[in-house]
Amino acid sequence: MSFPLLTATAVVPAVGAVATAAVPAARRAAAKWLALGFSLATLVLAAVQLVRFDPDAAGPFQLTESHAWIKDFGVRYELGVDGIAVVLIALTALLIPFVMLAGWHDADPLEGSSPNRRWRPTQGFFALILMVEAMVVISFEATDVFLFYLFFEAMLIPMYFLIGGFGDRAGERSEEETAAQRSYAAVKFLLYNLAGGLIMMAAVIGLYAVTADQLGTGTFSLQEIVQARVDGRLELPPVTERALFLGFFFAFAVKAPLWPLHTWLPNAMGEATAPVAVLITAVVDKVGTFAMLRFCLQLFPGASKWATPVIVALALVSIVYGALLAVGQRDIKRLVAYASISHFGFIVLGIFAMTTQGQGGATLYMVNHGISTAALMLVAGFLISRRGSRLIADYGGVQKVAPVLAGTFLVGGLATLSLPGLAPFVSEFLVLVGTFSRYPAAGIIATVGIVLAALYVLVLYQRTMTGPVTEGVRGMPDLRVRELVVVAPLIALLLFLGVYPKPLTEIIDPAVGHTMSQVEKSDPKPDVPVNEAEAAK
Amino acid sequence: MNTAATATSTGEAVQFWILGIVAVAGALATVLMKKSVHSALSLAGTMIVLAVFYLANGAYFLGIVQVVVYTGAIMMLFLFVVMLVGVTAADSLKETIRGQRWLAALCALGFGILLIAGIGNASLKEFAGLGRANSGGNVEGLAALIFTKYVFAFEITGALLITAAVGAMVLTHRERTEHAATQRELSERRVRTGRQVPPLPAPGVYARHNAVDVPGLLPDGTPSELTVNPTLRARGQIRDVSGAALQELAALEQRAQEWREHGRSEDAKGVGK
Amino acid sequence: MNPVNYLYLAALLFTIGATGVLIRRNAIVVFMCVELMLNACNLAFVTFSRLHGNLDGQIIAFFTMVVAAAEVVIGLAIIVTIFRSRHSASVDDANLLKL
Amino acid sequence: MENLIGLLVAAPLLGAAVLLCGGRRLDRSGPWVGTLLAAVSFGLGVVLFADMLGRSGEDRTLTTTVFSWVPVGGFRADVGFQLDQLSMTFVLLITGVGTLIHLYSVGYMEHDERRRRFFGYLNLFLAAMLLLVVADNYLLLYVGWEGVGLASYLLIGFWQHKPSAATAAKKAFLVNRVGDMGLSVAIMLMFTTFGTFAFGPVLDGAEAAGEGKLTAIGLMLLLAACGKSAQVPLQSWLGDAMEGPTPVSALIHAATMVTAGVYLITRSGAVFDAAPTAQAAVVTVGAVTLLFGAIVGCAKDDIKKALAGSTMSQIGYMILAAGLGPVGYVFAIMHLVTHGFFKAGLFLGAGSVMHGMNDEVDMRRYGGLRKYMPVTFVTFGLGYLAIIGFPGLSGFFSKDKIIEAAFAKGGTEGWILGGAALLGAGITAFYMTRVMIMTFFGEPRWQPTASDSGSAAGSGAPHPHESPKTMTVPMVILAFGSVFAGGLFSINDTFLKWLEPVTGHAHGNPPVSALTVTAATMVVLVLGVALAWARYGRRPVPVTAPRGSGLTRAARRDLFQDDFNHVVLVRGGEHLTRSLVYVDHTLVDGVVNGTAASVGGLSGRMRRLQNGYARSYAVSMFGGAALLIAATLLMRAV
Repeated sequence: MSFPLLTATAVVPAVGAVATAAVPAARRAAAKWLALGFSLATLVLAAVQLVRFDPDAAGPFQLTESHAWIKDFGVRYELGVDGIAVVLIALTALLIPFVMLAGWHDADPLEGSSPNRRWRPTQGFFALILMVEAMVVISFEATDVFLFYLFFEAMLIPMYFLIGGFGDRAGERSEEETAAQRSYAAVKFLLYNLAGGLIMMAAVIGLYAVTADQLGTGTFSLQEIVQARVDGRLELPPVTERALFLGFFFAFAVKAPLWPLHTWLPNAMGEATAPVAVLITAVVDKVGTFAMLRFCLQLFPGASKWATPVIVALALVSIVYGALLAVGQRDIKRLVAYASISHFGFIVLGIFAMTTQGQGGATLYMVNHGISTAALMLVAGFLISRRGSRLIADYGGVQKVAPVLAGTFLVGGLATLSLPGLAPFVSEFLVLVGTFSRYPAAGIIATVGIVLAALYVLVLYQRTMTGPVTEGVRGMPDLRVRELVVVAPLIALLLFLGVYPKPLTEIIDPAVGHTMSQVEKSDPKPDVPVNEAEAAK
Repeated sequence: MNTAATATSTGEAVQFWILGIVAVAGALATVLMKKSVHSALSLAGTMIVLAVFYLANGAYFLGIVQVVVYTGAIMMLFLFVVMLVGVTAADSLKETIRGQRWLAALCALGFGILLIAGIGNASLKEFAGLGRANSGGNVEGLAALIFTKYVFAFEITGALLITAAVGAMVLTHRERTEHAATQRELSERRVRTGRQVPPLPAPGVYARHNAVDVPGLLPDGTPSELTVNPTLRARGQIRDVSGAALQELAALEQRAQEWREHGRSEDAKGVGK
Repeated sequence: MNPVNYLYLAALLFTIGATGVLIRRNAIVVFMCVELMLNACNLAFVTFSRLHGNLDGQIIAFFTMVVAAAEVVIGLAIIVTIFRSRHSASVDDANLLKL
Repeated sequence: MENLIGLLVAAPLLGAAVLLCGGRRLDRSGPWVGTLLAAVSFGLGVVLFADMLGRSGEDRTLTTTVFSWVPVGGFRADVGFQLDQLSMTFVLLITGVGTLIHLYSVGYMEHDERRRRFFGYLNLFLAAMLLLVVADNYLLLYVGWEGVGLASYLLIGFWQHKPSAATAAKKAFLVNRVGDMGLSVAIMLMFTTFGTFAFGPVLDGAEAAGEGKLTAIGLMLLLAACGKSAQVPLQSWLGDAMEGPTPVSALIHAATMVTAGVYLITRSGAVFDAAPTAQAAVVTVGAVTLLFGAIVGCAKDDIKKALAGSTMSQIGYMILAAGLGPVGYVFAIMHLVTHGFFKAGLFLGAGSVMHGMNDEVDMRRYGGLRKYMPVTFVTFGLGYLAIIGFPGLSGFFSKDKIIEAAFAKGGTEGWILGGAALLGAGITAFYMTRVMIMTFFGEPRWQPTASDSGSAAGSGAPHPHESPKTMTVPMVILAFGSVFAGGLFSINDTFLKWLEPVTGHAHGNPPVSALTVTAATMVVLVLGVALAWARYGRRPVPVTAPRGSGLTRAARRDLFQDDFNHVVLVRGGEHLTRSLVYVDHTLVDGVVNGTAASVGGLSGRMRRLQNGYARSYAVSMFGGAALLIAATLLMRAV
């Protein structure tokens, strides 16, 4: 049997987490480098996946691994990646090292804090990040519903501690206040996602029951179920299918997050440190949208089609609503959070537009949004760490004292408003086109989101970076080498993917095609195809 | 025996009906007796009856074990603790939690009825006796099962027992934090505090009877509860010394006094003649 | 007579024991009632083994006894410790379950 | 040859990259690097032009596909270039004027410590603009379209420490975004209609699609054009855009970027020809804007804003022409080119004046400058004559043609449009004369004033002086252009022949002879000039602006269009967002918290049951057991 690449990709960071946690308190630096090393190793493995992955190969999943796990309940340890998963895994593995570098000093114990030999916040921070990475990776890989659910939920634990345990250094606010708000945010995050998860669990069990009822032996295996459905051995009655679909979708909608289940995100992203915020929005939340593509659509195509109008509506609301609230924010990080909500609206819209462009664009969007948000949020984090405040009003004229910081911030912002030439434009336009070709009205409404995006990004930039230099900003240092190392590659990547996204689209396309075939949808045909026009000519 | 019978021997029936009543009575007594000693004893009775039933049901080994281990060991352990805690302490059966008793009665009634009803509609007319199972001897049969099919469970229960023993030790063992005070230290403390400078009398010494639960008298004649064993004190099992003895003592001294004075006056008369 | 009667008896004893658990405050007596319930179960097991003609029921009864023994040892030890600390063997005095 | 097209775009792009990423060590050499690369790209343009002339009219179009950009399903977007006569014209205009203005900026910006970045932005703009005109499909055009928007954003807000500049930049980008929305919707419509958005198939297959679709596409394209070319109703940003350095105003907001809308409409001619409704909309917008801009231009005292108004109105002419269909395309482009020359010249002149006047922009503080800066005066004057359409100069030819074409539209429509165009010509003459007089004639009105502009060399009494060579030379060249371009183009219809293969041309038949139109134009022209002279030339101009008539005041405030935006969009938007924030916090979040609270209360009540007595727990256990038995029995019973 060949080398279990997928398992390795998930195991390496897990091992890394344990190893990092085990580093003694005194050897803080060692722990950091160790964690970084493991994350890089994961990156290498993810790269190998990307290389070994053959876009044109037949069959939905590749590099599959399958072992019996809990025989009595037909739970199998089944891993496999399609074009969508492999790209997202690559994104995750790529972002984690940057997150670590950006948060290099976030978890250092405060000066003057008692040198307790047991207390090892730094080790914990990096170990938790690695733990999250491991879980995210495996939930991208899992093709067994139960396995996926397991890690989809387990992810909450490290995230909870990352949000609740590590926040910005209190600036104007008192330590107690920050601590209180932080724990509030963490609990809110946990409760929302747990609620979603529990409902999903009910649906998972229901799925098992249905399969057991109809196939004789209950199973959680995605491929088996899909196969059975295709063969007609599995005939979900519409009501059941819709109930199960809603159960799954609810969990993913919370995670994504989709309006009106979004309110945990601004708190979480606002209170957590910038790297953790990136972890939330760029990595963890992607599991939600990804799962919509892989599970909702493939397991319950009928119900998906049934629910599409509502979901499209919700997505539109998310887009406009998130953007409007972003305009109204006074807190940099919350602003980015609401912007993300708007973007997730685009992703969901693309997924449920049920067109190749829409879903391909949505997948691409996940990647690009990950990178662009990471860029913007991390730079914002650097800014905040310098001034010790998250309020936009406390800034002004940064561009004068720290031009490079301002420049990178602007690029991140432009990516966020999806300027052509930067990566997000491609995906956003694909989503729009995909949506428009099926629901013209929705497509037009969504384009409003583009204008609003320009509004909040530029307002943010104008208030913080331009204008006369304010007190507290004066003498602010420009980006340091470490920070440049974090930002430069992200920006380079944004530019490259904006100009030449082909490598990604080539990998994504077949997978999307497969999903489409599962949903039994095909792109709407143009009413005056080119060839006819040329024939007429 | 026959493999599948429909009824048991009349003897067993008789035995069942008699002993069954005894068992139920014992059980009720266990629940209702005020003093825990009585409860314990009646429970023991019930257990022995059950042992007999085991035997009647062809569980010879269990029957013996029931007598030896349960009645012999466990119930004795119970009695032991009862003694430790207070043999004569009768706890009031007055209910303190509101509605507890009604609820209990209700539940018990419902439970019993349902259970019996369940057995009733599940009852089977004929039963396979233990003839074949016990053909090689009951003990051997059990042994064969225990050491083959249930060997793991058996091992685990062994571990459980050991754990239990250790646990009991840990729970009941009391660590002595400072060495016991020597007699010298005790006396010195008494002198320093100035109370009861002389050693206490043994209980019951001056009081004409040797019961260990009677407080001894201090030199000034007052009874001191300190002389009684702490355990008894803790249980409040101290026989109060009725004033009688003391009065007798007082009367004796009175008479002695009178006699002395009386004698002197007689002497004076005799010299005068 | 049908051995099922033994089952009826067992049910009866079990109920009585349970009632005792509910209405008695003295920990020791409560414990005895628990023992009573266990014994009732044993009786049922033994009867079952007779009804079905195999020894598994007796085995279970046997294990029940062992476990009961262990439980009694620990339980009594606990009672003694509680008695030491608060000079009472009443279960109601140990109402620290309430937060 | 095809590969040169790529280089054409790449050269300034490279410049931008080098200048923006290369650190301070480039501060000194930066400007020259930028200028050089602009020049290189101009050279390439010339080479391609020569090559194109070498071939016959029909197969002059060069096309090349560099690489496949976004292939997803049936959606194929390639990075491909198409260079035909239309693109060529723009390429030459952009690179040519661009290079000159780079040169000019070297002098204009030499005191600014951030000039390296300035030139980086300028190069970025050139690259984007070139991409816009040589793209062979709408999506790539869109990239250039937004690219120039970005460049203009960066350049308008170049003096970011000035809040006004930052605001203006933001405003420009936002208004443009609204236009871009139109463009993207148009592209989507094309994709759904034709399954592609490459120029070739779309324009060839246009007739095949229904008129309804084409009208929709046309209107969307018009919206885009309005945004980029500052046409009513999206014109409001252009005035504020004058916050940027003057060279920027000259290059982006006069010569090139703002004309992109005209390019778009001309390029999509096929669509519009098949959608009369859309065309009607286009001409309306054009006509309205040309009057609007002209009127605004009359009232502004800020020289740049006045010029901005005129730009608006001139582009109105172009849009009008483009909306007329094949009759007008050629003239639209022709006016575009000549306008590129003289308007850039005028702006550079204005810049040179400001340069000499400590960045004073208020024309009421100028006066009699002709003695102090002769070169500027002459070049500016030539540009002035050109724009008002003085016979023989560029503007005369191009504008005249447009007016004719407008009349040629025929029917009342024709009369209205023509009348508007004619009126516009008159007003143009008026306000340009006004500018001319207030700036260069009359008595000097400047006195010590604290000028609060960005790169000013301190305040104090300005002592006007002629600008350095690097600034005057471009002005001179542009002046030549603005004098002769029109003539060259019109001599036996060179320009028409040149463009016809691409845009096609149809000779309109005006209800009145061309001569009459010309005469009429002359009349209104003279009237306009005379009126201006009467008002500003004869009596001295008050330094502080008089209250003026209602129309004047309205015009000063951009005819209240901006106030409308402010009240309706900005205020309304603020209220909306604020209320939404409230809603999000109280309603959406409140529902969740409410449920949480109620659950808490419930559990608090449940807590009473936990009295801590083991026995009462035992009761519940026992009861539960009883219930279980009951349940099982029931199950078995049924």
